Amino acid sequence: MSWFDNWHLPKWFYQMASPKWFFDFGARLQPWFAALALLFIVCGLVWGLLYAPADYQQGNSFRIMYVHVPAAILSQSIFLMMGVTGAIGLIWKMKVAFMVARACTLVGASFTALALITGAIWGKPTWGAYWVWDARLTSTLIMLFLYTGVMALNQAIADRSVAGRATAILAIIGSINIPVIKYSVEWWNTLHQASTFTLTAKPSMPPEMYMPLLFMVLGCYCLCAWLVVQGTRNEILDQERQASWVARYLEDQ
Amino acid sequence: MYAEVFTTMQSTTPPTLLQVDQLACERDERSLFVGLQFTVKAGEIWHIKGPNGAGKTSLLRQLAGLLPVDQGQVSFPTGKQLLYIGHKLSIKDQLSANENLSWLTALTVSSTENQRYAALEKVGLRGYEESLAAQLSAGQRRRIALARLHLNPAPLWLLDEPLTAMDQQGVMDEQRWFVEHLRTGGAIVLTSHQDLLLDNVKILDLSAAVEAAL
Amino acid sequence: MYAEVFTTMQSTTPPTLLQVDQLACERDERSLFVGLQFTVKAGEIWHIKGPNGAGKTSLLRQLAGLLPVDQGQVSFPTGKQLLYIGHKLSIKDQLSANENLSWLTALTVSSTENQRYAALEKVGLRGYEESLAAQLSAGQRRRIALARLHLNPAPLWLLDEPLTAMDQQGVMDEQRWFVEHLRTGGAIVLTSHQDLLLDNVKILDLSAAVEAAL
Amino acid sequence: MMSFVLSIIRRDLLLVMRYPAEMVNPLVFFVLVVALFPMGVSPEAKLLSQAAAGVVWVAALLATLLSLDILFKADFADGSLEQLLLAPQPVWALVLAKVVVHWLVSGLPLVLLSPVVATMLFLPTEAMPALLLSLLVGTPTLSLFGAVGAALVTGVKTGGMLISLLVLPLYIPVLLFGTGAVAAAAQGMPVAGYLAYLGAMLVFALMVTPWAAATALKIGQMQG
Amino acid sequence: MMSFVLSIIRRDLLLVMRYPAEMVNPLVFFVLVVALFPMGVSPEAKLLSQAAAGVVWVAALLATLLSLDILFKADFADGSLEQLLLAPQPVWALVLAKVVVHWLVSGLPLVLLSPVVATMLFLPTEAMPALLLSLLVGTPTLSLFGAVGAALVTGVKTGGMLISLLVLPLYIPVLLFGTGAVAAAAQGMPVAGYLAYLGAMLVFALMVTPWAAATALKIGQMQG
Ligand code: HEM
Ligand SMILES: Nc1ncnc2c1ncn2[C@@H]1O[C@H](COP(=O)(O)OP(=O)(O)OP(=O)(O)O)[C@@H](O)[C@H]1O
Ligand SMILES: Nc1ncnc2c1ncn2[C@@H]1O[C@H](COP(=O)(O)OP(=O)(O)OP(=O)(O)O)[C@@H](O)[C@H]1O
Ligand SMILES: [Mg+2]
Ligand SMILES: [Mg+2]
Repeated sequence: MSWFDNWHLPKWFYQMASPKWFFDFGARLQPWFAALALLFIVCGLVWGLLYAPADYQQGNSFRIMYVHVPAAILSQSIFLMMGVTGAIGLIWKMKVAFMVARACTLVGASFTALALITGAIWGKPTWGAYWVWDARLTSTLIMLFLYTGVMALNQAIADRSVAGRATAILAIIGSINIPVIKYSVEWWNTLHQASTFTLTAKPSMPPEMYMPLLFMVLGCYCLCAWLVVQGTRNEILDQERQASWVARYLEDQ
Repeated sequence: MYAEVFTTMQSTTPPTLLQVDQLACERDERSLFVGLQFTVKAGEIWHIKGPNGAGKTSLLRQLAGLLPVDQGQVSFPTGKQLLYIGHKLSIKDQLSANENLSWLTALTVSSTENQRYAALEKVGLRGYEESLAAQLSAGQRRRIALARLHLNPAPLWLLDEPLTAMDQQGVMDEQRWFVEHLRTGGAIVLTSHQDLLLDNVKILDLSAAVEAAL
Repeated sequence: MYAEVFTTMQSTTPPTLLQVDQLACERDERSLFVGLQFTVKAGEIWHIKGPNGAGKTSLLRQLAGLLPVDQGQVSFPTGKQLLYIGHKLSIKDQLSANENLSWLTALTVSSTENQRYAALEKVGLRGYEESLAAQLSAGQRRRIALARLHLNPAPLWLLDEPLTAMDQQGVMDEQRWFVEHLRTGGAIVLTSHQDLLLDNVKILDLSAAVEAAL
Repeated sequence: MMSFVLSIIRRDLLLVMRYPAEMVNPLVFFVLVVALFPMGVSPEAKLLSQAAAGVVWVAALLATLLSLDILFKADFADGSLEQLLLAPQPVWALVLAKVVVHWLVSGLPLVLLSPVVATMLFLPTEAMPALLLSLLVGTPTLSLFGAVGAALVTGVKTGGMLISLLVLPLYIPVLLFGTGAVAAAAQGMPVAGYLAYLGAMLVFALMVTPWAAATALKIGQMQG
Repeated sequence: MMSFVLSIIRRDLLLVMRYPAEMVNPLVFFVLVVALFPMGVSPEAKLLSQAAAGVVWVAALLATLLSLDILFKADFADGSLEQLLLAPQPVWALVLAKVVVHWLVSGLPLVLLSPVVATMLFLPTEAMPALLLSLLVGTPTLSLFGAVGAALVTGVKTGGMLISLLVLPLYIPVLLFGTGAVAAAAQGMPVAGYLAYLGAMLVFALMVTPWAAATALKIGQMQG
């Protein structure tokens, strides 16, 4: 990988490689993420749950969408993020990148589980079953397995730096496979199952229903950013605990 | 048991802990030794010698009951209470030194955390009590196994090359533990390619027995 | 490669096979040594000493490239051609001595059956060439690994406790092989808790380096 | 002896806890096999609902089978088994301790999760209690028979596949009665008879297998 | 380098030959899983014939999965892997050699036996060539992806289950295209498209996995 050594990347990129820099910078970012997340999520929830009109077919049960859809979207974005940070860590030998990837794992798995649970709850009134073997559902389930695999591997390897690199490989292979999995599942489903149950293609929602959803998605992105930064900072404290600045920081607390 | 052995020590002749009669060993159709005959009394240390492949490990395993005895007899007049530490140390990588010692000891007696910490300190593992065994060096792992010597009340020790992997200080310390054990009425049968620095070591040379087997 | 080293030997200064600069090792947040600095020239034998847990194995693995080097540098001016034999012997239980030697040698050069039989004879395994490794004693298994010394052309040997499990005759023989290797322009870095009986052994005491690390 | 059994159980649970992945793995494998079925065969609700009980039982059986490795393999490799056999306690007590841990780690979680996966395969609701009960009584039997297989292959260098071969035939009666119970329940017929058979098999296994596994372990030791 | 690869292949095949059980095991497991299905689910010919392709593919997948242990585990435990990594040859060549052996030992026999077991499940005759071809192209992909999982878990003390978790999600596309091909053939539709997808996946796996597995092996070594 020596040809990477000659690349000149922006200064902040190298700064980010330092755990201390990331720790401090993250601390400055976090209030912004928290504020934005709170703002968007409160607006989105209040608007979506209280003011948006009830669906003419589903009644009020559709409101679970305001949790379900952001969770589903984030579960995929975070996996991608995990793969990308893992690759960065491997290529530029950046410890912090592995820590970010590790922080992503738990957050991503939680959002995936949330998407599955809310989807299942929603499925009962709309489809009459908690679960059907639909393409989207199945690929989400597989993604949860991928997350579980990453977490299990992380746990099974005691040495943090080894674990970080090993999971990075898995995350990379997993990310390039996600399109393949998604595609194959979709193709499989349409072949076998004509139209017993299908998610209605993008419902043309009225803006009163659509805007809160947008707010929720943005809010969840901010929330997730806050969670990942927080997770990374905890990870930094844990892994750098013998560094003098950590001791000083912990004393100040 | 331990106390009993100790009191009998006071009488004129020390009790016999292990009696070997006409023992032979054959592995894979190669005869290793025949007609081995010796008696291990309390207070004695036996050093089994012989070149590589002579059958030292095989003999120890026969004594411990881990290898079948086809010819001859192995008996324990005062009961079979022994501690065997072989080539494989029975150390679990995922457990800490203290946890490993805990379960290994629990096979015969119960031990308290304090006792185990004291034993680990004796074998020079102070500060490593809660380190995972996977993260210890070869010698440190062996020391965990040897810490059992300080917690197990069995009078008869069967030790297969207990001096390997130990540093020079460790080799000296270990022999001091041996002396201590002999003084309290124990007995030891061990193999080693290094000579012991103790007095009154009884030597059992398997190369002689091998000659006989040929 | 071998021949090349040999010819350079004829000149006044022997070539440098291994150069270690400011090497440090940290395991699990414990610093083992810092600022190690030494140069291994053809014809030299280095004995790494230190108590259990000093970092001898870690150092050898760093030299071999099996453990990452975070600080300092390890370089091989004449190319990285080395033979590493560690605690784990890489012996397959299901293969015979000869078969084991065959694949282990094939990693660098090819060898004929005759050459392998000769090597096995040198290490005292005559008659055991076709015995499965599972059926050999601890010392005999180590001897299979050591037979590689007679077949591998790498000038630099990194040996982790090569004297353990060997009988007394074996320990002497092995040191004779070392001398032979040094004479033909090779170099050796080894660890051992026993003292070597050779002249001109360079000692690297890790306990000193450990002091520095604290 | 009780304290010996407890100390082994404690040690093994500790080993599992140290890497909880070990515990979650059989479970995830169970879910994966169940999930493979609709993907491989057909996602149609009707067909799935028909096959549900069988698929769940086969998945449980395979998950148990593949986790048998944790019983004795590691203990043999690092020499712990020697020490356990040298201990003054009877070997069958050791086997029982090992089986208890195995069931707690692989069997029980799987029983608890079975309603979820059965729902995903559209198992009729009225058959659910029968599935749960049959798994609850059946999985310990699987662990017990498995212990005999695991004991027989200690010391054998070949991977974990030989064990499947030895154990699967013993598992088939359990599978048949287990799925039979669920099928009966789905058709509204009484299931007590099937459960009684499963119970009888459990009792039989409890009586025979600790002895058999203990003997196998002692024999296997002699190879070392 | 070719001679390095060949010497590894020869050694590994020799190891397998020494205990042929190793070779027969994945095969037996394959047959057993297929046999469990009619027992657990239903012996009806119609249902079986419908499910046949899926069941055979799932069984093949599981058999491959469970034989992944032989790839690197033993070599890591006895230190052989260290020596292989120290050899001057590139590590991906080692991975390829290992994969070739794995496929020869687990994949190929299974492909050859598949017509027999498929007949036992009443797979329509016209779908047989599609089954054979899809397995022939698909199983090497399984071995390749499996090698990445096996490399990732070398040195990990937990049993062989973790590997299933890592690898099974990656296997799903292969399963879907494989069964898709057979289903299409059974309905008299063209299968070339499916096989092309399977082929593309094989090429993709050949390009990516040796690198990934080699990197994983080198990383795993650092734990030693
Ligand atoms: C366990 C069950 C379910 C799972 C795993 C699931 C998963 C997903 C996923 C992966 C997405 C895609 C997010 C994206 O755009 O990237 C999604 C979106 C969506 N889901 Fe679900 N879903 C489930 C159940 C349901 C149910 C029952 C409904 C309602 C009928 C539903 C309605 C929607 C809607 C409306 C969207 C947004 C569609 C769009 O704008 O693209 N989902 N879900
Ligand atoms: N895999 C590991 N992970 C973390 N720490 C380790 C690991 N292996 C060894 N250590 C630590 O590194 C230190 C040095 O170990 P090393 O094996 O290098 O010692 P050594 O000098 O070879 O000792 P010995 O004489 O006992 O073989 C020890 O204190 C040990 O606790
Ligand atoms: N499992 C086995 N099966 C068959 N033969 C064996 C087995 N183990 C050892 N042997 C043979 O028995 C003989 C004695 O082996 P043993 O291990 O007792 O020797 P040892 O005296 O302990 O040697 P070392 O000094 O090398 O440890 C050897 O020649 C060996 O070939
Ligand atoms: Mg021996
Ligand atoms: Mg060492």
